[in-house]
Amino acid sequence: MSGPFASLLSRDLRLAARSGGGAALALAFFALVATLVPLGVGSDLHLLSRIAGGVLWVGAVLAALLSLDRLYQGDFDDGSLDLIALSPLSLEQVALAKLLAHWLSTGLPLTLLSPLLALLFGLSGQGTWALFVSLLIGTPAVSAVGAIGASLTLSLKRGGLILPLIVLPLLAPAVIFGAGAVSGALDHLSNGALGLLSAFSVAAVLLSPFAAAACVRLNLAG
Amino acid sequence: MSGPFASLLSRDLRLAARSGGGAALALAFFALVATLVPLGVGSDLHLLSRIAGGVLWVGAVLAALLSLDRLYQGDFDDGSLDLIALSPLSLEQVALAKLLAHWLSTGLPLTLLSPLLALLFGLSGQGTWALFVSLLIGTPAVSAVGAIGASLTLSLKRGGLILPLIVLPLLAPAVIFGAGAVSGALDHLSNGALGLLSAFSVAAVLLSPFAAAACVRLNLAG
Amino acid sequence: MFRYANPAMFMRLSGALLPWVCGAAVIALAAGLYLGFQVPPDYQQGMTVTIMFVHVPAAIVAESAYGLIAIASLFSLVWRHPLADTAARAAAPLGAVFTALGLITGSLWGRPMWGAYWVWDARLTSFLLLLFLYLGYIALWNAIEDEARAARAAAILALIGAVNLPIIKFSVDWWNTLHQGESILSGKIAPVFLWPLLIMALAYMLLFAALWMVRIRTEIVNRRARGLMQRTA
Amino acid sequence: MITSLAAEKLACVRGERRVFADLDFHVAAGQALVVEGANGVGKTSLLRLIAGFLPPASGRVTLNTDRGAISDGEERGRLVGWLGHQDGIKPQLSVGEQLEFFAQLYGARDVIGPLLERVGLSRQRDFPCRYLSAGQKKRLGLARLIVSGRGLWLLDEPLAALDTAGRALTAELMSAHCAAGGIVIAATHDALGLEARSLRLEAA
Amino acid sequence: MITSLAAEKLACVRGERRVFADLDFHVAAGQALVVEGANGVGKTSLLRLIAGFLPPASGRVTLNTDRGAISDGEERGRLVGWLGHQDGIKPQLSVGEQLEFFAQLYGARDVIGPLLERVGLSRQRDFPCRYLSAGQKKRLGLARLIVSGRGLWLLDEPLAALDTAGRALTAELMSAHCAAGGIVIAATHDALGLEARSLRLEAA
Ligand code: HEM
Ligand SMILES: Nc1ncnc2c1ncn2[C@@H]1O[C@H](COP(=O)(O)OP(=O)(O)OP(=O)(O)O)[C@@H](O)[C@H]1O
Ligand SMILES: Nc1ncnc2c1ncn2[C@@H]1O[C@H](COP(=O)(O)OP(=O)(O)OP(=O)(O)O)[C@@H](O)[C@H]1O
Ligand SMILES: [Mg+2]
Ligand SMILES: [Mg+2]
Repeated sequence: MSGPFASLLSRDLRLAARSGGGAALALAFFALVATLVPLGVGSDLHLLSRIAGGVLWVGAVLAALLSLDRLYQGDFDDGSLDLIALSPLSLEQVALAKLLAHWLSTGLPLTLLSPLLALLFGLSGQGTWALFVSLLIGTPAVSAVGAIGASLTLSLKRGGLILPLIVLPLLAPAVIFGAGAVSGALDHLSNGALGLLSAFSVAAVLLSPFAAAACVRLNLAG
Repeated sequence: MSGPFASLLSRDLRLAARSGGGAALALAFFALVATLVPLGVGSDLHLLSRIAGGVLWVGAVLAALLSLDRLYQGDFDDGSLDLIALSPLSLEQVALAKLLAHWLSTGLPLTLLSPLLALLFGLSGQGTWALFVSLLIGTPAVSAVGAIGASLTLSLKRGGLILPLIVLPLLAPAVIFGAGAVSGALDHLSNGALGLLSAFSVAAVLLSPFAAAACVRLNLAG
Repeated sequence: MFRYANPAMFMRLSGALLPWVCGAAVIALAAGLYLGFQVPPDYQQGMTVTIMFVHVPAAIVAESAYGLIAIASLFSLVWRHPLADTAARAAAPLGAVFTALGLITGSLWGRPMWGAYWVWDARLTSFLLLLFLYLGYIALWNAIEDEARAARAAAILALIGAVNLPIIKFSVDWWNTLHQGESILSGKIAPVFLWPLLIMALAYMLLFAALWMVRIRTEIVNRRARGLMQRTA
Repeated sequence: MITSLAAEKLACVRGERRVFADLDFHVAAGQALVVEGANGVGKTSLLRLIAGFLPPASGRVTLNTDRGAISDGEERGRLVGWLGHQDGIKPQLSVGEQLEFFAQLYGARDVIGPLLERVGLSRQRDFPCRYLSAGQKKRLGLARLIVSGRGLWLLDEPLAALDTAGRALTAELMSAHCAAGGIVIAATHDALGLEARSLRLEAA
Repeated sequence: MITSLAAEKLACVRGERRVFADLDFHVAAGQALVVEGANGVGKTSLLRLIAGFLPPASGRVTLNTDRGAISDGEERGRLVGWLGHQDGIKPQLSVGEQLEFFAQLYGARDVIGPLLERVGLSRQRDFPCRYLSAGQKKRLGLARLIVSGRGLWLLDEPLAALDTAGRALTAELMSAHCAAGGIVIAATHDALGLEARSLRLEAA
């Protein structure tokens, strides 16, 4: 584990951790959103368990989104991206490393935290399991679609705001399938949501490095 | 309207608009969150109207938060803040101008959009009115508390990530009172939530410029 | 000079066509509206059925416009056709406006029909998401100042959106049928309603075409002006 | 009107590190001071200290004006014209907008047009700053410095990125500023092309 | 091994603006080329074009190596050592971490310690880059350039922010690189202190 790919991956993970927490922050944001919603909605556990899947999935997507605009922007602004582009890695490999780093520092921790938050919402064991599995399958898609958005908005000095506008509509299927899996589990239906989510996720992850690399190329030429 | 204060205010508004939409983007984010939640929670309007207050308040806070880390960070990173600090304005005035610019470009538009989103959630007329008023009163507090957080995290290169962590817990009262006002209106109770929210908001707005100025001073010395 | 060869041709062609398209649009619109207000009240919906004549065509044009943008984007990315970017860019705000029109007329119709301005029905929801796709696309165009770069970035986004749009639509259908379904009135439309509807659909398409051409023309002119300005700067 | 600037027993600590100590100097109105020294010796720190951003670890900076002596950092800042390392330029604004904003912020009544002419940017007036080259950005910084109308100029490597003509222009502007009774303190590794006293910082 | 670099009828367009056109030059292995010209004339653009970031509006750049001629921008980039305007330094990483990362990224086997010694940063090895002075950052950039082990050096104002010793060091490094059969192309407004051919860009 010391090739160029690994070194880029580990640097990105280290930077995520150094810029104040990395995983910890996405987690904290996720947990905060999950706490604020019951504060606003009220403490009726029956009601909460019914909205848990949806709210937690939306919360996870937003938490992952939060750190997305730093995926390329920082490296672009300070010239690191120039140097990375000249390295032996192809831009596709760079995009893959960054996708992976983002998932490892947000998607995965979010998934691991989700059972705890499910508890706060009074989600049943089956619902919790469905939430966990759907997040595990679905968060790579969030990182993948997000990475495209991040590379598209690269040359905008403060593109962070456009990012959600571009990314969230594209992620609607992930939310629908993910939350659908949870509600399916609650109603003891097997509705195929997980299968659809997997398909969406695989397609997104396969497509993303190419699209992102094309966008980065575009922006380096600017 | 051409003194230093007005010029800073109008520059910040212009920058918000130029970096891709300003108000429009916060609005879009708000609307997107409001759309994603039903996608996750399900289409039952009765259920949705019960969680509307909480979800929309949380959505508004998140939308406002999204542009917060740009409040000082951009000016700090490129050295503009040095130049602004040397201007005839005191740092407290600078903080007030920035607070105002943030509210005008996010809080106010979010408030104005809220009735439309209330419609999507099937909120009653009274609930809608309560949501509107509570946002009108409460969003300045969001900007004010957020401005403190933004100035605090200034010297962290990517402090934007820590920001929500600092700001969201401080904003829990706003969410509780705001959503409380909505649910009160739905149950035809007058629960004093709006009064508490107003007090919170006034205190936050009065305190914020001083706290923010102190943090900026600290960071310029770094 | 080669860069402007194609737009120049377009300017000439559209200049000749535009009056005719505009004229046809106005005539069709007038005829459609006239016929539309002539129809007998529907036994179920009363006079609100006339909303159909503004609603359905708007929805159809809104959906087609995104397809046009995607096709233009493909041309722009693969063949670097200089007109394609301009065409895609010009179509987006129109598409967004027609989408908004469909949403507004639909919800105005929904109030008397369903008793609510909005229900989370699959078709409505996917249409709302289409509006967001338009807005993101427009925002991206406006945010990137460098023309050429904005064009390519927007084209990539449009294509990704085009791939994802069917998935969104499909997932929303799937989502909604899991819960309760709203029954939109379906099926057989009587000829009295059909003819005005078809004429109105034609009118909307002509209207879209006319506005599209005008926007492309102004964009070409603006581009030339900007180019001149920058070259002298 | 500034009459002189004096530093007494000035010391600077950054982080845990003592950068310099026991620094004394005196600059009278109309004089220029060049701060020299190896990389990392504390030139930028000294300028930030004089501008009032950094509080001195010990000692003090006094700015004597016709309205009395000023020792408070923030008050001193009100008389400072700053040209730092970072350009302070917003990519989204046009060159003209950028300069107009600063003119208004500093309450200056200057006309923008002739100023842009002077620094060689008049053709770029409506150009977004994003597209400026490094030297063009520096020139915009010079225009901003003039528009600030301040008496005490603090310049951090003012010649970097400028071409020959730009360097001559900067020297000219500094001379004119001194001739008008202002003070110039510049940290640089280059010859400024200007009659100036020199302050050489040594590693502490 | 690079044998030479040739540009034929090179033209560069940025935005709608033609920056330069019909540029021809040829640099053989072991030679240095200094790119000069007024601010905004297109020096940085030329370097980005050679590095393969910017596609040329017309004409082409060919890099001749012992394995054949390379015209593709991205392929050419694999042989480029880059020292740009922007420092490419992460404030959160320490000097050592920063350099180690680049060494690994570029697949270099260099030892970090002696290199930091050479550019005068060995005492700062565990220092967060956030606290480096402008000149210290530039020195780190130089170390990174060496560690890249590339044959074609593209340097944008390599002397800016460096002190006298730093400038001498840079000249020495460039000479050594040329002597080892490398190519140096540097855009600068200063005297490089190096035997080099000069290419003067003129406004189009
Ligand atoms: C905000 C609310 C509404 C929205 C967003 C909406 C959207 C749409 C969309 C996207 C289409 C598809 C056009 C196409 O075929 O390509 C459509 C068609 C149609 N809508 Fe709506 N609609 C709304 C409300 C209504 C209401 C309340 C009614 C009447 C009860 C209605 C009646 C129809 C009819 C009759 C069609 C044509 C159906 C067909 O294609 O066979 N819509 N609408
Ligand atoms: N996207 C763009 N659109 C239009 N013009 C641009 C764009 N980007 C750069 N320019 C212009 O291109 C010219 C060349 O810029 P470049 O940075 O190459 O200059 P330079 O020779 O490096 O100048 P300096 O000596 O100041 O560093 C400048 O005049 C700049 O204003
Ligand atoms: N927060 C900090 N903690 C510790 N050391 C610091 C901190 N900030 C700066 N330094 C150190 O203080 C010293 C002075 O830095 P300064 O930027 O003033 O140098 P300089 O003389 O301007 O150098 P240059 O010629 O490279 O611009 C440097 O050695 C730097 O590493
Ligand atoms: Mg310095
Ligand atoms: Mg340059």
